[in-house]
Amino acid sequence: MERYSAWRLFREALNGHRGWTPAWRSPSPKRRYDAVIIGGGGHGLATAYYLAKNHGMTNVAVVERGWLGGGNTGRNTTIVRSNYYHRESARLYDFSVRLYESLSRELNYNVMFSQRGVITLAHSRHDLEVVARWAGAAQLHGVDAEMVSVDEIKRRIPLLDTSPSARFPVWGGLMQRRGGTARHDAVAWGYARAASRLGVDIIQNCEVTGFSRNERGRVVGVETSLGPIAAGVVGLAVAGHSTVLADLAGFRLPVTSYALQAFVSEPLKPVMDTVMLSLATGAYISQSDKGGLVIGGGLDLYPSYAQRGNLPTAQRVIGALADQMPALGRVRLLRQWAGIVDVVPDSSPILGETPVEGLFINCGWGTGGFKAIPAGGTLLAHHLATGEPHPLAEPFGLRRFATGALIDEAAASGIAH
Amino acid sequence: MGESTALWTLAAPGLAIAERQTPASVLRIRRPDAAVIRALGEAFGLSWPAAPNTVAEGAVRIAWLAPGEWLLFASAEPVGEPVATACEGWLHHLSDVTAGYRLWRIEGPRSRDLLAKGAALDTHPRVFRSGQCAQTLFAKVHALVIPDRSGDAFDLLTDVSFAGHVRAWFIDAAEEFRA
Amino acid sequence: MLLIPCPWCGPRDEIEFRCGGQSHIQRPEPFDAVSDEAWADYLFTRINPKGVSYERWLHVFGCRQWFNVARDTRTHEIHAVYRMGEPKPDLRGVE
Amino acid sequence: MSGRRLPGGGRIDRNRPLNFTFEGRPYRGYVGDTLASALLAAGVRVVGRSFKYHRPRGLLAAGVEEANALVQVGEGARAEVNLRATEVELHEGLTARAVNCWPSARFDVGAVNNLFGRLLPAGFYYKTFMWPDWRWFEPVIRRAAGLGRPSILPDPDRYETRHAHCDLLVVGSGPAGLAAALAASRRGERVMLVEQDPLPGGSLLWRPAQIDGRSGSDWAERAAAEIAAAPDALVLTRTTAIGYFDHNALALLERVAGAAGSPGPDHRPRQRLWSVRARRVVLAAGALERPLVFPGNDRPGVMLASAVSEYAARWAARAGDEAVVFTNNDSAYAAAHALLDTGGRVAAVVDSRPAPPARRTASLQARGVRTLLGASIVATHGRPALTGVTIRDAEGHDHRVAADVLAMSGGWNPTVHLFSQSGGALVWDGEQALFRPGRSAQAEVSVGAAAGEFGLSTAIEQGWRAGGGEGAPPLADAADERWTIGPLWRVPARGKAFVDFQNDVTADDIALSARENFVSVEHLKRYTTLGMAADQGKTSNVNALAIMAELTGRPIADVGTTRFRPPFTPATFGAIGGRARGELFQPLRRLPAHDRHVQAGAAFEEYGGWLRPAHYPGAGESAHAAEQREALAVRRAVGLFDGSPLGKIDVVGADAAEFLDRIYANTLSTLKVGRARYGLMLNEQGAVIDDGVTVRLAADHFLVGTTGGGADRIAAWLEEWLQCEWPDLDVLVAPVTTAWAVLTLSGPKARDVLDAAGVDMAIGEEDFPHMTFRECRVAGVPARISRVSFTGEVSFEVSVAADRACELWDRLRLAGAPFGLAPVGIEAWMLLRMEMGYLHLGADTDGATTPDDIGWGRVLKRRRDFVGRRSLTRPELLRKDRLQFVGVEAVDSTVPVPVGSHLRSPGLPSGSEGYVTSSGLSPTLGRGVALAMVRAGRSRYGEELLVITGEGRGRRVRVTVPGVRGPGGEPLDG
Ligand SMILES: Cc1cc2nc3c(=O)[nH]c(=O)nc-3n(C[C@H](O)[C@H](O)[C@H](O)COP(=O)(O)OP(=O)(O)OC[C@H]3O[C@@H](n4cnc5c(N)ncnc54)[C@H](O)[C@@H]3O)c2cc1C
Ligand SMILES: NC(=O)c1ccc[n+]([C@@H]2O[C@H](COP(=O)([O-])OP(=O)(O)OC[C@H]3O[C@@H](n4cnc5c(N)ncnc54)[C@H](O)[C@@H]3O)[C@@H](O)[C@H]2O)c1
Ligand SMILES: Cc1cc2nc3c(=O)[nH]c(=O)nc-3n(C[C@H](O)[C@H](O)[C@H](O)COP(=O)(O)O)c2cc1C
Ligand SMILES: [Zn+2]
Repeated sequence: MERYSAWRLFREALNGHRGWTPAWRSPSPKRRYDAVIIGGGGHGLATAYYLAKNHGMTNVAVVERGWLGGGNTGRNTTIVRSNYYHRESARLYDFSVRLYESLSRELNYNVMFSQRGVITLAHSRHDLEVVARWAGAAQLHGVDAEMVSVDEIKRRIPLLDTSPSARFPVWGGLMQRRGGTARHDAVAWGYARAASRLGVDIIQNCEVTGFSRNERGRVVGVETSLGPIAAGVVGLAVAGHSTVLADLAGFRLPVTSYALQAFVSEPLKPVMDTVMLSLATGAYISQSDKGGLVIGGGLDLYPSYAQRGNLPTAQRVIGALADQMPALGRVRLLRQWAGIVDVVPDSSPILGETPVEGLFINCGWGTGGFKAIPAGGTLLAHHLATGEPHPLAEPFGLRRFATGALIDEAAASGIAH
Repeated sequence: MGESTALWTLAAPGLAIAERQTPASVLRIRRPDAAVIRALGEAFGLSWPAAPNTVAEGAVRIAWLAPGEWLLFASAEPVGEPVATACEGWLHHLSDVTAGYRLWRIEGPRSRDLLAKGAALDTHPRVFRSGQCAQTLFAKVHALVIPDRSGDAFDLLTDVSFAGHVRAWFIDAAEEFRA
Repeated sequence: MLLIPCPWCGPRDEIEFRCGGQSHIQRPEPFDAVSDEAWADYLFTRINPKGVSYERWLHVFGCRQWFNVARDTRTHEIHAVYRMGEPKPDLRGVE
Repeated sequence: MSGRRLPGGGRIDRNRPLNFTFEGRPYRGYVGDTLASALLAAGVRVVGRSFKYHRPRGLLAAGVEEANALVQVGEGARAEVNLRATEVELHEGLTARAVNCWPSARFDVGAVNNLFGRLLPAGFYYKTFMWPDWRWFEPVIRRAAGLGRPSILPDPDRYETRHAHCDLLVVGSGPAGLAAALAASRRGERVMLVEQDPLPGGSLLWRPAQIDGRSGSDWAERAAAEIAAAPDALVLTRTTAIGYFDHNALALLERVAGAAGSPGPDHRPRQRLWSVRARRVVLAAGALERPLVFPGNDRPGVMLASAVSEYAARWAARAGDEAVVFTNNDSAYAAAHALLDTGGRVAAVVDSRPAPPARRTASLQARGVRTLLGASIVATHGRPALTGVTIRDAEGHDHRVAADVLAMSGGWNPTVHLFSQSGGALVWDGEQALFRPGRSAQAEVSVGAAAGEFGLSTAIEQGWRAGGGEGAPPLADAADERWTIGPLWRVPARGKAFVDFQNDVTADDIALSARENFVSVEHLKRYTTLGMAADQGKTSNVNALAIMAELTGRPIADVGTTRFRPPFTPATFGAIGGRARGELFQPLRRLPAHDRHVQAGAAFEEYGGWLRPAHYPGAGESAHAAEQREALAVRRAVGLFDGSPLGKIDVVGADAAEFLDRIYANTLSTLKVGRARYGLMLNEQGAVIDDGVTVRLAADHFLVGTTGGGADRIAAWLEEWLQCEWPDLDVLVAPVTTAWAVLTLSGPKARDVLDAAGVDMAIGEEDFPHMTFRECRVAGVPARISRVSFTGEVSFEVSVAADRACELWDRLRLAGAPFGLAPVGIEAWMLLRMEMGYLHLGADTDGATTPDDIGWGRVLKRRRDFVGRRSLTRPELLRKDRLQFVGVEAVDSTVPVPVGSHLRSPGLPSGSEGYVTSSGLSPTLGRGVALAMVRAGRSRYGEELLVITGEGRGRRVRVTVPGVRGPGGEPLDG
């Protein structure tokens, strides 16, 4: 597999681009692998890559039900940040952001990590206080986070209505300069290519339909639509489908699947250079390198596996933005879609052991696991390879639900008067 | 309901809106049976609206709100006694909420168009007519909607704290019908 | 946009409702005999079916009643609604 | 300007000419023209530039599928970008220009990209720009990408939304849709017929047809009029069905008034979003023609064959003088006839099929047109627009033929977008080479061309049946002709052959994609961006996936399509949001005495959905000064505070006390009648969710008090437990919050003011002690008074019917004036409770705070169950080092420590040991007072901590019990 570079592109141009080879191999599954990763999203692919790279395990397969990257990784609004409130979260996500910072070069694949800054808007006195506490916490965890003034916000986001008469007046905000966006598909493809190059088998259109267990109950393989595959250990990274797979393995999870809606506008010349999130309306927006305004902000608040668009959510989220950015009234929505996210009561991921021996999990990223892909992959790979949880993953085990040691990011933002 | 003077009105071609105070009480009865319902009907001289989303009109207009819950368009004073008598032996509670609501009377051929801007409720005369009522989300607030006999008039009841909002909504929504 | 047939008010738009999640969950009692694990199950563990989901809904902007809905999470098709306290309907054949 | 307007015909009003400009040059058109038809008629051939290579482009189509002619219309705040010229209705004074080119579409500097085109294959950016870093290149790429440049001025126009219900919603007003709507409206059904075009009729507006003895367009006009006249029917033109959602909910976008880029018309909305719930839906959305994929197929002058016909018939605009037709199916023959009929010349018809139906070729040969069978076009010529084509005949010989228009047809795609959005699955129809609707997933039926049925009679009949038509359907006078196709997905010849015109994706890009293993259509789409442009691949998707199928040797059905998503065509943010702007976006509640607060000069802020006075600044007074003054007034004299949002819920019944004992973390059943008790409610996870003072009015009657923001939430919470968990309890819950206003007098002079206002009972400390409750009259107004205090001063919380709030306010202010009574806003109120160390839920607590954390562990000693009880004994909640509620005082200065500041022992190297939750400057003490959550705080009284974040970083504070003492150590409320 060739290395990508400008020089190589130039050489191929002379040759009509006939020399490029597959970005990843598509082999038929072998009978047995040392590790099988279920789920060809960012987390699954990254896990395979780090198994090979960090732990030298190359007899590894990623099995994906559909086309790789077709889950949430391929449909998310791509916000990357690490200014989390709790120490456990900040460490986890900042580890991820640091990996992102060198990811393109590491994978030899441009994932277009764009550290254009993420601004969270505070719309009231109370918001501002919450944000101050949050900024302080992030700083203490070693994460760059700073309070920004209304003037600074206006300068960075001219589209925003910052007048005091706005329905949601802007009182200030929290900014993480190292935050930004990345090209979502490229993250999946980059990991797939790099993993494949290291020997990992990537098997698409292969649905896991069951688990084979030995007499002690340990998982020793998976049953798939392409037949059984034996496995030394099995990693599960299927996001919205975590409970479906857990059911097959015979255990339950504190996870509910919801459709998260997303939107993109027609392509426009650059109109905003920062990522913006509003605490009051929940809407978030950034502009993709292609020019589309990429927008999120709404779960349909009932369990769903349908990936369907929904009108009330569009009206709420797009309406909020039309109000907060009055120039967008004439901009047009191009597409609306949804992804199925795995929501956990404390909105933190579940990492590590499952009640079934030999089966390890990475799930529960809910609406925010794209930013965590490099970290999530590293940690699951560590656990699969060493049998021990990575220290960063330890607080995120399933046990926390029984002990009460929840890592509740949502609770930290407080309740209204 | 026309007895009190309007607090606020708005007129546009094909449309008239009036905001009024209205005497109102909510009667709650825990698991009423047919006997209480009958007793209430007798006490008020009407067929008590036991079926969901129905309205009965006698000396007092009464709207179904929920199982075991009705809105009486009267303050608690005058109805307190007949209610107490009819509900004798049943756990019940009467709250005077006169000061907690606003009544909006919407009349005219455009009234349905106006409602359709604010609520997903189907108000077509074939499915929603006099004798019925419905609670719904209107202009983003909870509302009780009661169609009038006349065909294109409706009464809307909303929480008094949203009166300013609802008024602003009507002004804005009626703009289109201005001329 | 779901059209949910409230057992009292009839079919209404989803914006009038709130979903309360899985229904038919037993609250474990007495409290001093419940293990941490059993309590965590009650609080957090959910079936989250891909298929027919039995769930509680509240008609917030209507009659303010809770009721049960059997709804397919793949298609959003609603197979049945029934009142609080009523048993699950027999949906063999659709599940 | 060449005279391409035909001398007669067309649905334009030649008596009403219109002036407009395109790219700064003046032109003329007529009422009835679109910008596209007017430009075509004016001989303008280059209407835009492509996205990536900036190649000159002309009109491809005549309708919504147009991929090239993207324009900006208007300037300034009303400018609109990325509009398809084919959908812009011409109006007087319209100004338009092409997007994404500079300085103009004809001479575009960006065209250098075309020279480097070889360096820019699909996905080139994934392979480079990694070194030194993407951020060096990103700004350049971003500036190059994107189409139009939107205005950043606020949009001045109105948009509306509305709901609608119907028995039958028909999408599309061609013969199929009209027949359906006609049938249903005759049956008296509630019918909605929506058509995106300004005129009903669909293809009848330009395809020759006879129905019921009239011309197709006449019939359409009459049918539409009949439907519109039916009592329960609604015909909406200029209205696009943009989305098909669950349970037969559809979104429609209606363009009401105000042409593109021009001032909106006074009071009418510019656009309206309809949200429709239909019992049944008929999709009669027609079909869209596919281009052919061959080198140079994007040269201006290469058009869809149906577009050539449509421009001629509908707008009397001839696409060219010398035409070549290139097709793989029968339908393009009609275009050739149309060209001939309108006086054009047809140099050749190139049919890739070796043996098309003989009657097709014969009919053209009879008119002197050369037909080349088994042939294809391998190159086009002309700069910037078409002057000729190279035809490769069946023997492989190339011929160059002069032509200024090339009409192409690659077959037809039923407009299945909405069907697919509805959840229906598509099936591949190999015979007609198209995807058509398979089984419906909702109460929907597709008819006519949208169902892959291209005969007029069939379309009408299907529509008629779908509309429930009784009797014979309207009769088309010609029998349906069989329509045949011999798929040609791409012409195997060298050169850039475009598949996606808007995103500049070529057949070679698809090959590259396949070579690199991006073989799934979804990968193909994302890797090449095919189908992701503003047209969402209306003309490109099927060609692309068929080419991918060929390349990978898979059947087309297996390759499948990418997903169809709403909206069908782009919809403005304005319309989607509608009038829900500003205050209408999310309602605000107003206090019963709102007007009085306005008169008192209140500065309002939103608190938990209520608009409430933050403070009452006097003339020239700062917010801070006002707050200090108000707080001092309470300490020294008396303040008047509006606490109306506080929740009030009657709980009655024999089991009321039992119920509240289960709900509250502390005991309520032991409360004596007439007395009040503070209570905490938890959720099942043990976190505090609300607090408030509850009074017992009778043995079986409590009045539960909640926080202002909790009123509705807690009422619903109580109902939820009753309905779902404890239906057997004999209890009723009656929320009455907004029926009551609450005005609180607080301060050493509070009793005097109440006295002066007139109260019909004894209010001395003994007669009416703290934490009791009485019903009485205040200044003649029936009232309930609670003796509770949030300030530490003597307080009377007076509740009256909300409609008497203003009266009471006036009376109290009048009575209070001699005592120095001041209206007090929330901010001063918060300061006062902070001084006292009283907890404010939501400020001092967050969603994980437990009763023990805030010092209420005592109430948990009970042996019985309550909501959240079991959670409190989980190991994590029993830890001794949890954050606990304490006071903190600055030791180094009088300046308050900002809220949110984190704290830590000077001995610790890292981490946080807590944070300040409430803070302010105490006017009484002249120094800052603060509350905090501190790790194991209650065991650390007296300990000094360092402020480690925020503006106060480096300062020192001491941990205290919550609340401050006076100068002599006495409690402030002494
Ligand atoms: C609309 C939206 C917006 C979002 N925005 C952001 C954001 O801005 N920032 C952010 O950080 N995060 C965001 N997220 C969340 C983020 O996308 C996810 O957390 C992340 O992509 C999860 O990656 P994953 O690899 O775990 O899952 P996925 O990418 O979903 O991959 C799981 C894979 O498992 C496969 N699978 C499922 N069942 C089986 C089976 N039985 N056998 C084999 N394979 C199977 C699926 O097909 C899928 O490909 C957003 C999510 C959505 C939906
Ligand atoms: N191959 C062929 O020969 C061929 C191909 C296509 C059509 N036809 C002919 O066309 C006719 C088909 O009639 P028909 O009624 O099925 O289609 P039609 O094309 O006449 O009408 C479809 C209508 O739907 C409208 N529409 C599409 N999507 C819409 C949306 N989302 N919202 C609102 N409006 C929308 C279009 O603007 C159009 O007016 C027949 O006469 C048939 O012979 C022939
Ligand atoms: C960051 C981002 C940017 C996108 N930009 C575009 C775009 O410019 N054009 C487009 O058609 N779709 C765009 N999409 C949406 C995809 O087309 C697609 O809808 C999404 O990946 C979900 O897949 P699905 O619709 O096939 O289910 C974008 C998606 C994401 C996540
Ligand atoms: Zn209901």
